[in-house]
Amino acid sequence: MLSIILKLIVAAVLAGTPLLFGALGEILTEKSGNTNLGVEGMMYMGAVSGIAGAFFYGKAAGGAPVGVVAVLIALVVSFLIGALGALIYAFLTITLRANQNVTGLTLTIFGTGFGNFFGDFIAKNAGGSLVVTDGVKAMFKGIAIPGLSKIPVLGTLLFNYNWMVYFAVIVAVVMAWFFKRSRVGLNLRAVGEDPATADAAGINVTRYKYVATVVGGGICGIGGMYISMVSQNGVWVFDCVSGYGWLAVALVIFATWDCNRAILVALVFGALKIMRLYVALPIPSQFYDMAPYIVTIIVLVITSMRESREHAQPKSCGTNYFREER
Amino acid sequence: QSAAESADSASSTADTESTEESTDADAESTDAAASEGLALEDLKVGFVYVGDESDQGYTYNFMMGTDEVQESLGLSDDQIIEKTNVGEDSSCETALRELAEAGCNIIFATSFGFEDYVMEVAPDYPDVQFCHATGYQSAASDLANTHNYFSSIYEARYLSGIIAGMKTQTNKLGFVAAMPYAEVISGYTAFYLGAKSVNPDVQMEVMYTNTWNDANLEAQLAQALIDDGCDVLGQHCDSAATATTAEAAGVWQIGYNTDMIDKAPNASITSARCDWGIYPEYAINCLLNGEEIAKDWSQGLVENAVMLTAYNDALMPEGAAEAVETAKAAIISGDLHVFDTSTFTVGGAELTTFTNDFGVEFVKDGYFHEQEADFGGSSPAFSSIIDGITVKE
Amino acid sequence: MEQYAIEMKGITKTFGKVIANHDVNLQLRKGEILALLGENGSGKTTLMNMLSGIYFPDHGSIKVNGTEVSIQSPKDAFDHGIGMIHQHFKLVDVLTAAENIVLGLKGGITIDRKSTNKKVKELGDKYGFDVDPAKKIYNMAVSEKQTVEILKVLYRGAEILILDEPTAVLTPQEVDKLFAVLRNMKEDGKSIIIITHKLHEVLSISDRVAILRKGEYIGTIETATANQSTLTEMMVGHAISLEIKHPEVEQGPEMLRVHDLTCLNSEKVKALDGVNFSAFGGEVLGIAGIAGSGQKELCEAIAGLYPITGGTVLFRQKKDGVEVMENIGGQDAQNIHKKGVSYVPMAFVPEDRLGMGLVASMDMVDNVMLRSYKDNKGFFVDRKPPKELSEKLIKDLEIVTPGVSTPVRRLSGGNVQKVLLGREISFGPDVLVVSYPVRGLDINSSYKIYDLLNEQKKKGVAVIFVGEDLDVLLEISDRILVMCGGKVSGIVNAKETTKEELGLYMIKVGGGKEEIA
Amino acid sequence: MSSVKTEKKTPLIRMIKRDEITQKKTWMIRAVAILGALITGGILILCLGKNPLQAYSDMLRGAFGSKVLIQETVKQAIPLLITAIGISFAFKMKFWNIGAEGQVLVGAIGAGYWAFFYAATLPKIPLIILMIVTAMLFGGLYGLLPALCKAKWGTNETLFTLMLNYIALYIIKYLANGPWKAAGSSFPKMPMIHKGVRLSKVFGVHWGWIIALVLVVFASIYFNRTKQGYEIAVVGESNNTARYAGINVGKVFRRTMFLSGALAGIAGMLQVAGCDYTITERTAGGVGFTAITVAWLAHMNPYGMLGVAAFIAVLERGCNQIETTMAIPASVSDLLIGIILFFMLGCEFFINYRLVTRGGKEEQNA
Ligand SMILES: Nc1ncnc2c1ncn2[C@@H]1O[C@H](COP(=O)(O)OP(=O)(O)OP(=O)(O)O)[C@@H](O)[C@H]1O
Ligand SMILES: Nc1ncnc2c1ncn2[C@@H]1O[C@H](COP(=O)(O)OP(=O)(O)OP(=O)(O)O)[C@@H](O)[C@H]1O
Ligand SMILES: [Mg+2]
Ligand SMILES: [Mg+2]
Repeated sequence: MLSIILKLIVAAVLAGTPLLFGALGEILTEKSGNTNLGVEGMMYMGAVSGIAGAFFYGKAAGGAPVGVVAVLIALVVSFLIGALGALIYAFLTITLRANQNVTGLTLTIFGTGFGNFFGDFIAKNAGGSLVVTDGVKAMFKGIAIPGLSKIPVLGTLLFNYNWMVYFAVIVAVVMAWFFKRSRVGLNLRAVGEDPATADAAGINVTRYKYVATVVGGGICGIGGMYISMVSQNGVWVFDCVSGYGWLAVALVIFATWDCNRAILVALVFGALKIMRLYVALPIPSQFYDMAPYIVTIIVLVITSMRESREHAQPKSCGTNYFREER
Repeated sequence: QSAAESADSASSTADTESTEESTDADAESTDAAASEGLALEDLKVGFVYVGDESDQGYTYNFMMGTDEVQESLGLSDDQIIEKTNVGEDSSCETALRELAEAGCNIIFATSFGFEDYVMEVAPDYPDVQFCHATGYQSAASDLANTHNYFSSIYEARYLSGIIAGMKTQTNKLGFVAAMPYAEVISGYTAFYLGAKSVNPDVQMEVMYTNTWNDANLEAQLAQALIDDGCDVLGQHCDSAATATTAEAAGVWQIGYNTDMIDKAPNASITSARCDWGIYPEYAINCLLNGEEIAKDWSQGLVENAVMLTAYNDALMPEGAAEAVETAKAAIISGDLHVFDTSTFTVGGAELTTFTNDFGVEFVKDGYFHEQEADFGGSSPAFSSIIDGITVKE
Repeated sequence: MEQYAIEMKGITKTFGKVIANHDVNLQLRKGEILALLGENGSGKTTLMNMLSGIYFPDHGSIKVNGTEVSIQSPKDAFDHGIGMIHQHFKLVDVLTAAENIVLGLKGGITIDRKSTNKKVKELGDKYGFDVDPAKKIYNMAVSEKQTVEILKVLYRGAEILILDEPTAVLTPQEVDKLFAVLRNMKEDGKSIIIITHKLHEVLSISDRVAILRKGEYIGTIETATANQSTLTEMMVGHAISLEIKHPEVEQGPEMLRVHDLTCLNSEKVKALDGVNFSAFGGEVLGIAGIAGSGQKELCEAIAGLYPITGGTVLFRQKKDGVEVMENIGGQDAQNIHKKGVSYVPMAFVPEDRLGMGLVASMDMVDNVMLRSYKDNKGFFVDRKPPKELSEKLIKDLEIVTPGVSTPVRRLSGGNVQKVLLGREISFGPDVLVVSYPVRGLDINSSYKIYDLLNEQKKKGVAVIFVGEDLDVLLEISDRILVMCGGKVSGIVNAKETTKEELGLYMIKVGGGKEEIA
Repeated sequence: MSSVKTEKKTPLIRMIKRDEITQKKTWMIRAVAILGALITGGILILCLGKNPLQAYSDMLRGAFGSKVLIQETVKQAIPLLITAIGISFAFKMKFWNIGAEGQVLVGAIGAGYWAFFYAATLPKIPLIILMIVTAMLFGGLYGLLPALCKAKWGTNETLFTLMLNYIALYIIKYLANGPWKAAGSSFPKMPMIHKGVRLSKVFGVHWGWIIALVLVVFASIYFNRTKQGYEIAVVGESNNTARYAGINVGKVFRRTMFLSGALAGIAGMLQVAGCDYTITERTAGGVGFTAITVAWLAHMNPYGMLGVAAFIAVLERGCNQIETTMAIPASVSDLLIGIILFFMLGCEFFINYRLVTRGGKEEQNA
């Protein structure tokens, strides 16, 4: 029994991590007052570019690619391309003031096409498959942290994951600190709550919105890279993001825009995703699949009932800011 | 090419306008055409696919078959129209009509969900032959121009099971299955029976994704099976996620549809594969020779319609290749039946009877007559869960 | 040549077709308080917004301390030592006072909340403000918010302060406090521009007065040489009488009786507590009180917009040919309104004109229709009657607008108020409730509004006038009801009372006459 | 005080809100945007080694090449248009309903119930009426749910409706796997509806297109001429004003969202009875999302939506065509559609604002 629970938790962590990245990216974006529904698209963009980066590096390095370099390349490239997707969104919504929801939906279409197209294209040119080398694959496997991983139970539970899991948690903790303690984080929150006020306080609203949205997109891109490098073990698989981006949007709500809470909630969502594979309950699998969305709605309704001003979506989300508007 | 195509659509416009008046005349001439046969240059072939080659699996495999046919029959590019990414909804009906309007004499629809729309469209185009892969409705319908076909993939599955049975060290196989229905069940049962034939202690665990294509879920499912102690995984779903997950976990995998060795060189041993070039070639030849196309067509090892892809030699267990050859020969000679009822039990008892919705009895002469024209047609029918297989839902 | 703190030359700014400022010159001396005066829409806010970096001028130059500068954003303005307190507060609700104050400032990577709170507190003490730096803005009253606004500017070390109608939302006591602070700051060497429509405030606080009219710069005079009528004349362009008329009308029947009215606000605290009074035809009943004493709730409760937890609101109505007082309290606005047109003629001009009384983006016809569209039988609306009424209002009330199909958002504040008041009066109500009807309006417009109200009174309407300016209340009202903390602290005869007495009622919870006397 | 910049400089480009713009200029801007999109997309196609001109002409041919193809295009536009009209009801009220996808699906379920179980027992006309009514009811109730919560607690409707889409999808999967599974095959899918329940064709397309056109006129009248339409506009602008005017805001939320969902439900019913003849998880197939774009690009004007829905249907059909004729992968058509929509979204800016460059020269277009 214990071992099943352990395995369930481990699997939940692995399934929850890409959601956590996506959610963190979206939280950052929404904190600047932009609701970017293009998470799915940006994750696709990151997924394909991360693997492509590692792949081309592996090819360029010939027989002996350095794992760490490949990791860095995958990380940086997926971040940049995810950010590129967000940049399109940012340009349209911030500079050109296009509707946020519609632009986000379009970005999803675009990003999905982008991911599948380039994945396919590179695979074809590589003779059928887009696969990174064994050395690179190994870099994305669990790392048994020396010493700690041997602790019974806790070792499996905490110290045997791939580096991206720890990275996601670090990003979450850093972001939580950033919003709570840092000056720039405070300014960003002001931008998301009330851009006119932030503007009058001398904050460059446009720049903040751009940076937050674009970096947020980059983080989503990293989440996509997790899918191609970890979930799919370094092989490009057609349609691989398969709705994780939308689940990440749900997670943002469930986490009530709080990065620390997002860690926990990602675990819960991850567990809901894989639960039926480990614990057989006599309910149709569709109800398992539905659970995250139902839970999210419940959380959404409860937070609105409580009229919480602080655990809610930043107020200016959905509206674009123009200084001379009145 | 562009000129040719504009000519096509010009003619299709003309066709459309004249369809209504000419239907009767065409119907009369059908019989004549059947006996005379069709000139090769008048042939036009349509294909409807659920995806495109990007899926690197199901549709990709079909498209490889199409290329084979084109080459072997020497068809020009504009004699073949391929409709890709057609949904299993009204867009399928659209695609079928478009192909018929574009002058196709024969149309192949390659996904299960297309069948209802094939049956929908076929009456409107009696002189166009509609061939549907994996379906079952043609024989029972009164539509002479519809046909069902499938490959006896269970035979290849059986062979691949032999390798799995010899490879496993935990005596526990895992199977990543898409949907809980006959095509899938028949496939994994054959796989298991192959394993059991060489390893009587072997057990198998099956889980369903309940969808054809969700790479992440497939990977998670595979991992759950591995977590449960399975060390050789089989699969029936679209992506290579099972293979790559097996590789990451250091266990082995046997694929479906396409060779997955390049994606998981340290895990994938071989794949069971259909050759989708054989049937279209057969059906087209019937058309050209003025012969009837069979209502139900299913071919297997004998005709090379199913096979195992190249082995990953480094991973092949000792003696497996030989065992496979022996079994293959026995199946071809008819000495070995995959669903030999003496080799398995269902709920502790031997399977003595199995009837489908149309009352056809499948169990006869000591074995289950899977995919035989006389017994329920070309589509897989075996859907019992046999002992030794645990389905985790 | 004198070096000014600010020198604006030839400033022009247009919005679409509107010329908000045309060739305006303005000079602010160092260490002075300059009042900026002008009718509504004369371009005061626009001009100041160009100093604070909200807008960028089309033409003209700005010099700060003698150097020509380009102010493209609020940040540029801060860099030049200019800070502005806007007409509408610019504070982030979910942040604390201190967080709002340090917002956008340079500094360390993190914010040391303890030390900033301390610094804010010290700054407040220095100028005599009482603030809780850790309090969230959404928990604050209006005057507290304004304090935070001022501290925000001071904290940034602004040498030049601009205050846009800071007194509009304050009680007289709070205004006095604010002015004391402003004088303190002036002593400190800061230069201040203040915008206000209240002439007595201009005269009491400023050193000089600059006047704008219709976007044009008229001139600047020393306050010492000015009085109310000279200022008005410069503003409006011709002399006008500054006396509020008070027509004597015989008191009519009781039109409205509020009995024991009690309401809870969203925090379940009593916003109104056992309110009792009557309003009679042919009188103006003024309502005074410190901001937030329950005036808003009272008006909305009478109008059926605020849930009532106890008590009754009785209107005079005809029933079977007999006039009776009918209870419609506790029913929602819709029910009141359903009766309203044919049954309970009551009109309400809410404090928030464009946020409650009107739909900013709709044209005059659709706005006039707002209260009457339900009268039309059936499923459809009929735009003909409201169109005719709109045209009539434009003519009768001299509303300045390009036409009936111009969105009311584009009208000036005074004209917006005329549209609203005009619509409400057009029903021929028995009871007319007006809430801060001249807030933000210039003298000229204000007097037009007073005239309109007096006309209603003459027609025998019971006018309930909620206002903040005690001088005005004393002049226009027949009786004045004073509210304090959700209770009625006194009802006095306007002729027999003084500002001081009213002031005492305003701060005396539940005070009776004896206690005050 | 910090150093003071001495040189005077105006910003390089400033934007100014336009007061009004002529119809001609508006269309010019849109035309330029589409041209820009086509050029960008053309470069993409060129990179694939295909001829963009051929691709575009193939796209046109795919949408209009023959009577059948035109009928198909119309068929594709119907659910898009009806759903967009439904969405515009909510959007006019500034209620961001992005749950039309789910509302279409539950509408389909409502219609399917009668089609699957009563086709043999009831005559066609009452059956069709029952199907429409139930579809509207289901879609409407599904839209009502977030409206109730918004009216009562101010629950964020964007996120609520988004989540409901997925729930509807899994309900369909559940039905297909069990309760409503077709007999005759073990495959988890629903049966085809009886031939007798299917919508007959008018000019080669099921009569849903007539409903769609009627709804365009209906919506236009509803928005501009009726009390309820007026109430929607007031509520959309300011809840407070609506309350003041005696409009029950909650009721308008509920009524309008019910209508919005009900219209989406009609689209679902038409898909079941007129096109797919069954229900699958693809029955909505993204219509609910695309319709948002349609409604938005048309500024919620029903006649505009007619045009935009037609445009997008042409685009989708066209892309489908080049996937087939030019072996362009589906992913490229996604890219292409994405690019075109990006341009169309972006160009609205130049309709609302104009740019002034430092020299004082005004720019008209991107
Ligand atoms: N957004 C706008 N677009 C075009 N013209 C406008 C706009 N806003 C106002 N106007 C014009 O400006 C004139 C003056 O209006 P303005 O808004 O200045 O009044 P205001 O007195 O400043 O209002 P308030 O007192 O509420 O601040 C009006 O006659 C109107 O035509
Ligand atoms: N953002 C804007 N867009 C369009 N017009 C504007 C804008 N801001 C101001 N205006 C117009 O410019 C003119 C000057 O307005 P401004 O607000 O400066 O007047 P004001 O003197 O402050 O009036 P008030 O005393 O009512 O505050 C008005 O006609 C106003 O409507
Ligand atoms: Mg103003
Ligand atoms: Mg002003």
